Amino acid sequence: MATDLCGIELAHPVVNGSGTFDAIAAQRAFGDALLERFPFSAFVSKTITPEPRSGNPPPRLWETPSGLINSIGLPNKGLDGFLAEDLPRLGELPVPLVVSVMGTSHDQFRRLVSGVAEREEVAALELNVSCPNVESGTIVGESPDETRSLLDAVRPLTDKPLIVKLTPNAPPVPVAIAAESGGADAISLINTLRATAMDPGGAGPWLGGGSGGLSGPAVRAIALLQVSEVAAAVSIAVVGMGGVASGGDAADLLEAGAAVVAVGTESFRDPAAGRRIASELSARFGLSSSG
Amino acid sequence: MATDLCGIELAHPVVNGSGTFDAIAAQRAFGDALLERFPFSAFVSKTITPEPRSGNPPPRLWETPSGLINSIGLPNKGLDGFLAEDLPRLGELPVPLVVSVMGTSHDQFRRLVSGVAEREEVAALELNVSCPNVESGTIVGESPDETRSLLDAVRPLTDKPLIVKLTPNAPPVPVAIAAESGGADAISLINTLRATAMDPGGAGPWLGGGSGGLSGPAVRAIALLQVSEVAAAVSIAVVGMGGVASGGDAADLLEAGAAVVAVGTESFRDPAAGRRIASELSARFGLSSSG
Amino acid sequence: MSGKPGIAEQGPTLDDGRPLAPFGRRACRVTRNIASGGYRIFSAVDPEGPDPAAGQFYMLAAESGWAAEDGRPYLARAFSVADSDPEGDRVRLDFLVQGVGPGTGRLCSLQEGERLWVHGPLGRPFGVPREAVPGAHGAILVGGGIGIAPLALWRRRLAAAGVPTRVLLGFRDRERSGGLDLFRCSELKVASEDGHQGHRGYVTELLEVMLRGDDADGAVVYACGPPAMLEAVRLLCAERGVACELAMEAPMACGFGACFGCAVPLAEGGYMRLCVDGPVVRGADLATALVPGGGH
Amino acid sequence: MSGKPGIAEQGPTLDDGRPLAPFGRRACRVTRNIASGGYRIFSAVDPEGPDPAAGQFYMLAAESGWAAEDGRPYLARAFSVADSDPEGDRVRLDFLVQGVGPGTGRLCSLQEGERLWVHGPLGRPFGVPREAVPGAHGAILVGGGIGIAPLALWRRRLAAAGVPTRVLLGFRDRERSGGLDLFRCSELKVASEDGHQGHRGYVTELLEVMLRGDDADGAVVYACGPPAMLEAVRLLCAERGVACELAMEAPMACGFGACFGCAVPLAEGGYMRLCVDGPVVRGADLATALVPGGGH
Ligand SMILES: Cc1cc2nc3c(=O)[nH]c(=O)nc-3n(C[C@H](O)[C@H](O)[C@H](O)COP(=O)(O)OP(=O)(O)OC[C@H]3O[C@@H](n4cnc5c(N)ncnc54)[C@H](O)[C@@H]3O)c2cc1C
Ligand SMILES: Cc1cc2nc3c(=O)[nH]c(=O)nc-3n(C[C@H](O)[C@H](O)[C@H](O)COP(=O)(O)OP(=O)(O)OC[C@H]3O[C@@H](n4cnc5c(N)ncnc54)[C@H](O)[C@@H]3O)c2cc1C
Ligand SMILES: Cc1cc2nc3c(=O)[nH]c(=O)nc-3n(C[C@H](O)[C@H](O)[C@H](O)COP(=O)(O)O)c2cc1C
Ligand SMILES: Cc1cc2nc3c(=O)[nH]c(=O)nc-3n(C[C@H](O)[C@H](O)[C@H](O)COP(=O)(O)O)c2cc1C
Ligand code: FES
Ligand code: FES
Repeated sequence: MATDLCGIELAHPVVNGSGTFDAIAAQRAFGDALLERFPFSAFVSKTITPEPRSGNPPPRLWETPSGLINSIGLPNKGLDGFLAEDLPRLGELPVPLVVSVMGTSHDQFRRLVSGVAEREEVAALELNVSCPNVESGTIVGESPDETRSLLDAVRPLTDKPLIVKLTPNAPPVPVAIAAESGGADAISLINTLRATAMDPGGAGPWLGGGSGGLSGPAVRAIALLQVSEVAAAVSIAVVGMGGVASGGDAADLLEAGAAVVAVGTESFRDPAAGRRIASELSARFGLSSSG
Repeated sequence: MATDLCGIELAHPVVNGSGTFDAIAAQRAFGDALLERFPFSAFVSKTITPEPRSGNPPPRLWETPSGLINSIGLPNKGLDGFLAEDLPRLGELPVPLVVSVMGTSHDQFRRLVSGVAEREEVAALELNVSCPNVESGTIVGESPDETRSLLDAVRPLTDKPLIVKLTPNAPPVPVAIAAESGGADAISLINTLRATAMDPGGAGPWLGGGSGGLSGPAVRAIALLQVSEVAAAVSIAVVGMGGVASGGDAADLLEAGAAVVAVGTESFRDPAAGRRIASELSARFGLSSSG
Repeated sequence: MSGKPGIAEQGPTLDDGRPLAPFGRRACRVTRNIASGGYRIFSAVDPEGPDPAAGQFYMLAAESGWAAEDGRPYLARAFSVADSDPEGDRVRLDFLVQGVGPGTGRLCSLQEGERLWVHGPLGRPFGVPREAVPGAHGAILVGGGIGIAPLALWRRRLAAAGVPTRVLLGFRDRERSGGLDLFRCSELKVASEDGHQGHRGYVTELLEVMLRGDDADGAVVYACGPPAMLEAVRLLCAERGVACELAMEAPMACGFGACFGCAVPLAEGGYMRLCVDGPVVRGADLATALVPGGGH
Repeated sequence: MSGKPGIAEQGPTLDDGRPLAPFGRRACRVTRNIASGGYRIFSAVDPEGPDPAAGQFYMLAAESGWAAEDGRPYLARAFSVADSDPEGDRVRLDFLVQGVGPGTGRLCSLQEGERLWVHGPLGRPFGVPREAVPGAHGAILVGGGIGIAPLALWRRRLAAAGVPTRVLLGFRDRERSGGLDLFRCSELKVASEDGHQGHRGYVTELLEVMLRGDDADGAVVYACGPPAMLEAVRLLCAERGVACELAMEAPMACGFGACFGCAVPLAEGGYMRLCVDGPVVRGADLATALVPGGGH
């Protein structure tokens, strides 16, 4: 089931969702077995910001019916720390590397894109636009205009594929069209749905960050519609994700028009989920082509 | 736990979500026991449109992890049929009646609001704005401007409370503020999240209507955040709903700022869920005030 | 109250004589669960409910371990009552279940002593022949696969009312068979597609032979089974001018008219809600028995 | 490979000598489930895993009936290994579990023969006294409630390595006690808040007495229990200049560093991921042991 994503050859159509798999930490837990049976056909890094961030105060997690709210707050080493410490190690993974970046201004995004794109370890970049533009106050990915203007700012900086990761918290089709018109090479969706939980002890919001993002099977049917509508509206590739837990879920997204499928929260339950889903998928296609 | 909703006195804070309980059909199944132990403190009708609608072709339902997608398509007798046949019977329910209406133009909404509001059986109206304005093509409830202009059109027609029911498919706070500025007496949310499912047999979308709306525990955490943000942003009453299945879920919404809580999908699992949730709620408050 | 003498006399009833359900759901204890062909028969004791009429159904959910597969089943599932027996204040309800997904799978695994959430009895039951056709006096029951469940109770009730009844049952293969035990002492003809018992072929072939003979005169056909079988029965009966009542399936979220999910297309256009206007419907009222999503 | 002689020698290890987990999750058969005080002890046979080090944990989920309460539990749950025993190629793992919610509730009800999804062993284990403090030779184990689980295995490993070990355990009441069976043949002092066994009061009172005497010299304190107890231990040890290692809890979604959910505030500012940089952490590294959401 070899696949192509914006010219990058992938051994199968299953990658990870940004921020849901830390290949370096996983190697600490699982050793080289991780590399020998790497679960994804490309690796997407956690979102990197210009400066280091320590993330949100705990608690950061809340389990919901068939889902998970996270309020992690993008802890990361910042651009320089990432380039110096993590990128060389991620470059040694047996699959192409996609680096996810997020800024709160065009300047920040420009710094991130040019800093990351010039590194040869990097096959593609993902722009995480679920962030406010501090100048306008608008969430970039909720606005077609903001998204287009961000693309205008960063598109000239690199020839490497730019994937724009949409938020599901506003209708995604107009934003996807804006991203395509601004030169994006692919769209990925969905990011998490804004959500919250109350402390069962009555002490107000449970999460240290106040609110967070919902993922997992609870959002699967929402993701499937957004992916299918975006895939119908643009002609660039779509990376579909949201609640994928089985080959059947992945097949639904492919049928809905995704070129590639990403697995997020399911990896928490089964660290090798990506591998399992890829093989369930190829068994399905094997069966259906022979049947 | 008596409550007040825009001046309407309610015996407890639990009502039904529009379209999730048909009191007339339920009486056919349960007889007068339904009236003797009516589960809600107010009854909200299914959404009425100007003309009769037979609804979407089947299948209309798909179960998701901890949720349900419905693609019902608002079957109803139309305004005249409703006023003639259903309203007199709904007027005999032991609780105040809220009638939900939806049009696709200001004209339609005006016809609905004036036709319904003049009837004495009606305590309040709910405007279901999860619909396109056929003139502009925009979903009214996804746009603050469209919502405000709808309120401008119908607010002068009645003194009865107007509740505006928001869609969760776009950020609700600006729309809620627009509704309040246009004279809405209350906001209710959330309606269902747009979602879809594929036929397990590979025959494309499962639902006869192509896509539908997700409800149930899967959306609870999304609802809780939207309700809490809207309640913080407006000073009119908020009717909170989305995935409520227990007194604890209802208490969370009240803590988040809702004045009243609505139960939708949970009634399908337990026809008397509204009653159970109201009593769990009062047990909680009883306990917490004594402890 | 238009009670049906000898069929469903007890309990409060409404318009068409259907027994009413107690309002709300209640917990019923499972008293047995046995294999029957490829299906399971389990019994639960309803502490509150009336004796149901044949053709009515219940919404069932296991009290524990529901939602156990990836968050499904979430909703209760609809099941025809296959037999019922008032025991003092209580009613023993028997269900015949075929495991096809997470809900039926969980129900098939119920242990004695576990509890079920139940609401029902729900829906419109079968009507005696003379209600369907003035002067009709005999009944032909046609069941396919798991669809034999409601016919089992209907046969018992018809026998008690002295209505002459013939029964035709069809199964696909040994794995998809069962429930014959519920038809003790019936005049019974069986067909199976793989020939493992009775006539090799479709049960509708048995029906066709029967309708062709004169002995179908004055009889009403009652059928339950997969959509394709029901559609064949509907067309056969229409062709021969024989009245038929079909017990149908549609995806149901609520069972009591609340969700409008169980739409079945009407001959006159539009849809009915199968849970309140069915599940037993007259063949003549239907646009088709092939309802998308309506059965396996 | 900096193996810890006598403590965790087998299997592939990385930097701090922790045994590595096989990649991915695997199904392990449950071989027993017994009551122990108010808790349950169940055993599962791991067909693949290495012998874990004391202080490591596993992510567990029942293969069937997970998600059974309103769609929860959805994620696997973290449990310290309380005892382990290599049996040929396999390892028997014992877990001590207190039912506090849907996940622990389901695990408490596991039947012999059922299967668990398991990934692990995970995280940083306890370190022998001389690694924590050069020249230290003795160990004081302080456990509270369900927190005695990892200490049980640790005591066994320390004994095997010939490290002199004293054990102090505290329980709130009879309902929240258990696991003492895992401390057979230990030098043991027990406290209970309701006085149902041993000293009436907190286990930290026993520790305070012990630290006040000279006999705490050259000992390292290893503690696991509720946040308030761990914080008291941390402060006591800091005050007395005694090194301590705390086995902590935080909500965990993954257990292997993937989700960044298990943040615990560091003394130097910022957070660690408890699943990879813990769950055993040095008292001196922590800003506080009172991590919001970190325990009941
Ligand atoms: C009035 C009535 C009476 C019935 N009586 C009986 C009876 O006596 N005995 C009996 O065994 N059955 C009976 N049924 C059928 C029974 O209700 C269904 O088999 C049952 O609901 C299936 O549930 P499940 O969870 O096992 O499988 P599901 O997976 O819910 O259903 C299986 C079928 O539903 C569809 N499906 C698959 N995935 C999904 C999904 N995610 N969401 C929604 N649909 C999906 C597919 O078409 C699949 O073939 C009756 C149904 C009705 C309406
Ligand atoms: C490293 C480690 C080792 C552990 N070792 C053991 C052990 O050996 N034995 C043992 O019994 N336990 C152990 N625990 C604790 C155990 O993991 C928890 O008790 C378990 O996860 C609780 O799951 P639950 O589903 O039963 O309850 P939950 O309901 O998930 O958890 C109960 C607590 O979580 C919070 N909570 C309530 N509702 C929710 C919700 N919807 N989503 C998220 N949180 C919620 C509340 O604070 C509540 O008190 C360990 C934990 C860690 C991190
Ligand atoms: C704990 C966690 C952290 C995440 N961090 C990021 C991130 O850093 N950048 C990003 O673009 N998406 C992030 N996501 C979103 C996922 O990549 C994915 O879009 C989302 O979880 C939906 O997929 P799923 O349901 O398979 O998890 C995160 C999700 C989770 C659960
Ligand atoms: C089957 C079904 C039909 C619905 N019909 C309507 C409707 O006619 N009008 C409306 O405003 N909302 C309708 N809703 C939305 C509910 O009123 C409610 O907003 C939503 O389901 C979320 O609540 P819940 O999770 O408790 O169901 C419907 C929901 C369902 C499940
Ligand atoms: S099943 Fe809900 S209306 Fe029929
Ligand atoms: S539990 Fe996921 S990073 Fe620690």
